[in-house]
Amino acid sequence: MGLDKNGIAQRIAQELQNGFYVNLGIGIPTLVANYIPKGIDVEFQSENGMLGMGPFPFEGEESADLINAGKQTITALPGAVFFDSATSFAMIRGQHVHLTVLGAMEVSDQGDIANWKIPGYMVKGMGGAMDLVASAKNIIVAMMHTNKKGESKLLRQCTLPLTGTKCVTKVVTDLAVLEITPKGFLLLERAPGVSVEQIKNATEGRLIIEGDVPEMKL
Amino acid sequence: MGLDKNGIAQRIAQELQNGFYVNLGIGIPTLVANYIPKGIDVEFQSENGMLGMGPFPFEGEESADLINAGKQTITALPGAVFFDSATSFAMIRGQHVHLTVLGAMEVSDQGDIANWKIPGYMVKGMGGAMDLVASAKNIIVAMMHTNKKGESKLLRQCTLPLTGTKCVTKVVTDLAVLEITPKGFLLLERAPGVSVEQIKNATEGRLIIEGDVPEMKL
Amino acid sequence: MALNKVVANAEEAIRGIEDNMTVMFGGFGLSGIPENSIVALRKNGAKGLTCISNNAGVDGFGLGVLLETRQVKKMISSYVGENEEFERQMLSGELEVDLIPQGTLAERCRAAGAGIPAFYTPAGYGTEVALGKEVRWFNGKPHLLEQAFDASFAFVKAWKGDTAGNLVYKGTSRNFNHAMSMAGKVTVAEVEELVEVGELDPNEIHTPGIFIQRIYKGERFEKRIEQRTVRKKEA
Amino acid sequence: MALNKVVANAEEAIRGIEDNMTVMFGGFGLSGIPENSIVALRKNGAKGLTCISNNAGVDGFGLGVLLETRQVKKMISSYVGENEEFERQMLSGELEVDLIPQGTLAERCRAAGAGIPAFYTPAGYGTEVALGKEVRWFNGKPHLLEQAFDASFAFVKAWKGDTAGNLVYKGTSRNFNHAMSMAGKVTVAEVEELVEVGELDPNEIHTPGIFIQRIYKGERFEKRIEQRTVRKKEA
Repeated sequence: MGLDKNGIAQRIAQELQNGFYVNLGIGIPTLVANYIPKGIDVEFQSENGMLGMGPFPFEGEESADLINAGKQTITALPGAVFFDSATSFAMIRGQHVHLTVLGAMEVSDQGDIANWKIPGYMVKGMGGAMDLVASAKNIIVAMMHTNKKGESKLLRQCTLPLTGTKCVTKVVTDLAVLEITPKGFLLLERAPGVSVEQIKNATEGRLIIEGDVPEMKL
Repeated sequence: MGLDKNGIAQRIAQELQNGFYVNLGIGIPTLVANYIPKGIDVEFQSENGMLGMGPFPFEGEESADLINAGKQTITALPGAVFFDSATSFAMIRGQHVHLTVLGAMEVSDQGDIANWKIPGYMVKGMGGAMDLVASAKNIIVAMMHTNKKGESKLLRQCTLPLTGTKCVTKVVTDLAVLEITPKGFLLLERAPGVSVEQIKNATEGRLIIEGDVPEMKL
Repeated sequence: MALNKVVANAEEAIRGIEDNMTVMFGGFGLSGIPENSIVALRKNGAKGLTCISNNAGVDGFGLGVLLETRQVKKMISSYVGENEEFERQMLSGELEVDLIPQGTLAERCRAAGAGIPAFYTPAGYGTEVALGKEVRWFNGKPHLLEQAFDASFAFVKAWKGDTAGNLVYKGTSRNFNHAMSMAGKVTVAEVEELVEVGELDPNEIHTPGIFIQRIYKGERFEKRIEQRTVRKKEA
Repeated sequence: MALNKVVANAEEAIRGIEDNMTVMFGGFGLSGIPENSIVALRKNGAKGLTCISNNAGVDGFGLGVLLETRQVKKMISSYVGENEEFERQMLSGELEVDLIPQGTLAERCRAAGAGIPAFYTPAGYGTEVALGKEVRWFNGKPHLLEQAFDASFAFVKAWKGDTAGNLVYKGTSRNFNHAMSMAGKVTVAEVEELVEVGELDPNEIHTPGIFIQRIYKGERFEKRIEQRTVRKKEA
C-alpha cells in the first residue's frame, strides 16, 4: 500500500516546469532526476558549486574535482557551469532557484520543517538546508507519511529542532500529496489504492479535505 | 619655488614598498606610476576591475574593453587579472590594497578629506573615493599646498563637504611632506628651496615642527 | 537539458518594460554598456525610469540616448556629468540624481542578487551620504547600513554568451555587468557572440546562466572609446 | 612588475601559525582541501586551533589528521561527522563544535574578505541558530544579523596558480576556496601546477592574486574520493 521512494520521486517530478532550476536534497529527492517528464527542460543546481549536474560518471571517468553536495562523483552536462560556494548560496538566498526538494523528519501544518537534528543522536549539521528553506519560494518535502514506529510525521507542531519556519509549500509522501495552507494540510491527491481514511489516520496535523480527493496519476 | 606635479608624484613614489598593491586616483596620483623606484615591485589596482595595469597602449592597439578608472585606454601587464566591480571594491573595503593616492581640495589636520563636491558647482560624484578613503589603511593625498587664490588647503577644519573622516595618513604638496598626527600636521620634509616659514604661512591647520626639518631628496 | 533563454532581438528582450520602473544598466563609462538594449528602450519610449548605472553615458551615446528623450526620471550613479544634456536637466531640476559611493553601488547590486537585504559598510560615514542612515560600530570603526537595490530589469552586456545564458566578459568591460546580472528580476544580456551550450568551458564562465532570463546577439556594437590614450611605437 | 608570492614548501607556507589561532580551510567534503598545508600543520604541532571549514575530513585524511593529534579545539562547520574520531571527541566534550548554515558560512567568509563587517540573512530564523542574534525584518521577512569571520590564516587549494598568486580552480573543487582566500589575514594557496605570470589568461582567473600572500606547489595530492558513484558503460 502506498508509494515506494521511487513513486514519491516520480510524483514530485510532475511538479517540474519547463525552465526550472532545481535543487534536490539527499535521499528520495535525488531520485526525482530519474523522472523528468518528456518535453520539460530543467537544470539541477548542486550547492557545492555547479549548475547543469548530470548522471554518475562511467567507471574510470570519476574525478575528485567533480562531486555533488552529497559528495558523490558526478558529471557535467553541456551548458554546465562551476562557481564558488558564496555564489552558490547567492543563487539560493537570492531566490534564483525555482524549486527545492528536501527530505524531512517532521513537517508542521504551518509549513515548519525539522530535518537536521535529533536530540540524543550524533548531530551532523544542517549543511545547506537552513539557507534553502529560508530562501526558496517553492519547497517540496519528500518523505514517508509516518516514521518507523508508525507515528505521523505531518504534525500540528514539530517536536524536533526546526530547520526553518513557514516555508514548506507541498508535501509528497507515500500516501498523499498535500499543500500547506493557512488552515493546515490541504489534501490534493491520494496515492493509488490509499483511502482518505488511511491518510486521516496517518496525519496528526490539521488536515483539510475538500470534496472528492483524486488519485495520483503516475 | 616648490615642486611641480611631477615632483610631487616623484616624492610619493618613494613611499612605495616592495609587494604593495596600489590604487592611484586621477590627476597627480596617476603620475606616481612613472617614478617607481628601482628594485621595487608593485601592482596597480584600477577600481573598474583590474590588477596589473600597464602603460597606455601603442597607437592602434587600444580597446574599448580595456580602460582604467579614468576611462583611459590602457594595457595589462603579465600577471594581470580582470574582475567585476563588486570584487574590486571587496579588495578596497577589505583592505587588500596597501596604498591609496588621491587628490584633494582640502585636508584637515585630523585627516578629514574633501575632494568631491563644491557647493554651487556641477557635482560629478564621488566615484570610488568614499570607499577608498573609508577603507584604506594608508592614504596619501597629493595636492598643491594652496588653491588658485593662494588660500591654504591644509586646514583646521574642512569647509567643503567631506569625502571621509580621520583617514588621511600623509599629505605631499608642492611645498612639503606632512604626516597626520593626533596633534595636527607634522612637518616631515620641505621641498627643495622651500623654507619652514613659507610652509607655516601656507598652512592654516595646526602645524607641528620638531627640530630641523630636512629637505626632500628626489 | 540546458535551458534556452534566447530571444530574437532587442525589442523582444525588453518586453515588459513599463513607465516608472527601476532598471539597471551595466558598464563603466562607455565600456561594457548594453548599447542595443538602450537603443530599443529609446524606441519603446517607456518614461519615468529610475536608472541605476555607475555613469550616465555621454551626449548621444549610452544612457545619454535616454536622457535626450526625457525617459529618465532619476539617475542613481557614482559619477556623472560627462554629458551636457545631463547637466542641463540636473541643474534645471528636471532630473533627480542620487550620487552614492561606487563600492556601495556595486555591493547593493550584489546584495540584491544574493538575497542579502542589507549590509554594513564604512563608505560614506561622516559625509552627506550618511544622512538618515543607521550608523553602527564594528571593530572600533563606524559603518553605515545600506540596503539591497530592487530593480525590475537589469540590462547587461557580455562578450560571449551561450543559449542557457552563461556569460563571459572581456577585459574591464566586466565591471558592473556581473553584479547587476544577479540583481534584476528580469536580466537581459546582450552579447557580441551567441554560442551553443557546451562551447563555453564550464570552468571559465563569469556569470552563471541562472541569473539571466533573456539573451540575444546585439545587432550592432559601436563600443565607443571615451578617452583614447595611446603612446607612439618607438622606431 | 608582478609581485612574487612563491614560498619553497608547505613548511615555509605555514610559518607564523601559533597555538589558539583561528584558521580557515577550503574544500567541500574531501574535494579541494589543502592537503599539503594540513600535513605541514600536523608536523608543526600548533594546538588549540579553531578551524573554520565546511566539513571536518575523514579518519586519517583531511582535517581528520589534525583531530587525531588533538590540535583542534573547535570546529566551525555546516556538516560534520564523516569521521569516528571527530564523533568521539565531540561526544566526550573534548572538541567544541559550532554548526552554522552553509550559506551563512560562505557569506561570512566573503564578508570578511570584502570589508563587510555584518549582513542580514534569512537563514536560520526561528531555529536554534538564531539564539542570541539580532532579528530584523526586511521586505516583510525576518532576517538574522551575521558577522564576518576573523581568521589569522586561510589555507586554500587550487588547480593552477601563478607566481603572483592568481588562482584557477577545477570543477567543483572551487567551493569554499575562493571566499576563504579573500578572508585570511594570511592566505596560503597550494596548487597542483605553479606557472609563471602571463601563463594564465587574465580573463580566466578565479581568484586575483591580491588575496594571496603565499603560494607553493603541493608536494603530493592524493585527492581522495569520498563517495565513488559510477555507472557501467553500456556495451
